Amino acid sequence: MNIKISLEAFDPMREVQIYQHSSKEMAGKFGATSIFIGTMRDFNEGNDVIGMTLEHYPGMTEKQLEKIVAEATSQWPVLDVLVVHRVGDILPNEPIVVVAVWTSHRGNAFDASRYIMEALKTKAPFWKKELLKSDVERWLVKNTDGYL
Amino acid sequence: MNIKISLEAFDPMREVQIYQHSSKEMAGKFGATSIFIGTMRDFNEGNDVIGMTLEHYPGMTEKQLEKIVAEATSQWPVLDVLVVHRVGDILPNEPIVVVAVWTSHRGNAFDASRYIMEALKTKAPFWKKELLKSDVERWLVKNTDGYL
Amino acid sequence: MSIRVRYFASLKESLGRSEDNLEIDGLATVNEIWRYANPDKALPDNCLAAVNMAYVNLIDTVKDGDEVAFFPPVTGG
Amino acid sequence: MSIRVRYFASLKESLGRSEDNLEIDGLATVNEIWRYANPDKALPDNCLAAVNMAYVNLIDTVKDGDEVAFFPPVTGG
Repeated sequence: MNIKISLEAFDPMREVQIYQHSSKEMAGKFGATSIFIGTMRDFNEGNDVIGMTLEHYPGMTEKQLEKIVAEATSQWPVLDVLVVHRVGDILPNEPIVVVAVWTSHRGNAFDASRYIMEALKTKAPFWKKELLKSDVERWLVKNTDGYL
Repeated sequence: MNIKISLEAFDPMREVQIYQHSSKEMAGKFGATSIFIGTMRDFNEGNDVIGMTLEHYPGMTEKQLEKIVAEATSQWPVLDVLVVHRVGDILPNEPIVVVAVWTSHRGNAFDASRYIMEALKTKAPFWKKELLKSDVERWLVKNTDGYL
Repeated sequence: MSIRVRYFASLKESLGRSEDNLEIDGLATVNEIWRYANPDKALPDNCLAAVNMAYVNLIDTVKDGDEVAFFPPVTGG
Repeated sequence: MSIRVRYFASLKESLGRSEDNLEIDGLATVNEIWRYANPDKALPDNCLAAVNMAYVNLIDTVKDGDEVAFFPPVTGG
């Protein structure tokens, strides 16, 4: 399991690949990998967005992410998990988060990765402030429910 | 949308990345990417597996995959889809399939990618023959249900 | 009418051939095409059938020039 | 007891500060910690609270040395 908070732009596929290669025990054992990537869009709620600042609570964020991953691995037979989440100033089209889950069978990979994403969205202390094209800054108020 | 049958080993993350970069219209529009990768394991049903041959029905396979992707895009608001499926002789730890779905919102990415994977498993004409360590060849009889 | 019949995977191996080219008179269902091509062997219960690369039922009829395929349950992905 | 109080995101901006260091006597709930630190301002309805980086209810009590945090609903991912 690996959980990373990244102050810099990162390449989600590269992170997943490097992590997968580094895990010798997984080789030959995983049949399924489910990867979710959240990327910054250039629009939201009808407005053009030109930038975003992601604030977090150092320490608590990692702790909550570890708890979420532990909940997932206790619910589903999971071989490994990688979570990388960006913080700081972000531009449209840059990745915000990647969650990768390796399992033997596909159902568990889908279930666990979705669980981790939903829990991250509702419990991990991150806050987004958007900078609109109109030069207005606005804090996001609430995440939408991803199961609906 | 792109559907590819690959006779050669392929790098799923690279395929996804190249496809994403090639799609100029998507830039800034997708907030969610759900990627599923199926990889060959070195064991199955209690046996050590040292190789696999994947047969398909050229023409029908592509046609069924196109139909499945069209069903997914009519059910969920999807920006783009990439499906790459390997055929021929495969070794453990090599990728068999990648399904990538780009959407604005995450729920649709998860739903559509899972739908495509399940439909692919039950409808796309591919057949696996395993070569066991004991030198026995065995055709897989049935895929498991990935929603269970 | 001319019908091309194709077999895949374990069915192909157990029949020992990958296709038949039939010339038959009048209408025929997919089921009948199997019996023409394999008079001594019942179509295995779980086998699927396609006509011109689309799934069909065994009672569907085929027409001149059709490609009929028989194969076991699919196991891709 | 000594309590470090931290604020995040829009709550931090609206208060104009990111933390308080309180010295108070006796027991206190999370709710009371807020009132000590912000006597003139009600805690916004939807705000969340954590003690030592774990989520808590406003009626939970805090102890000497605890770090209490208040913040709006999270919007990561």
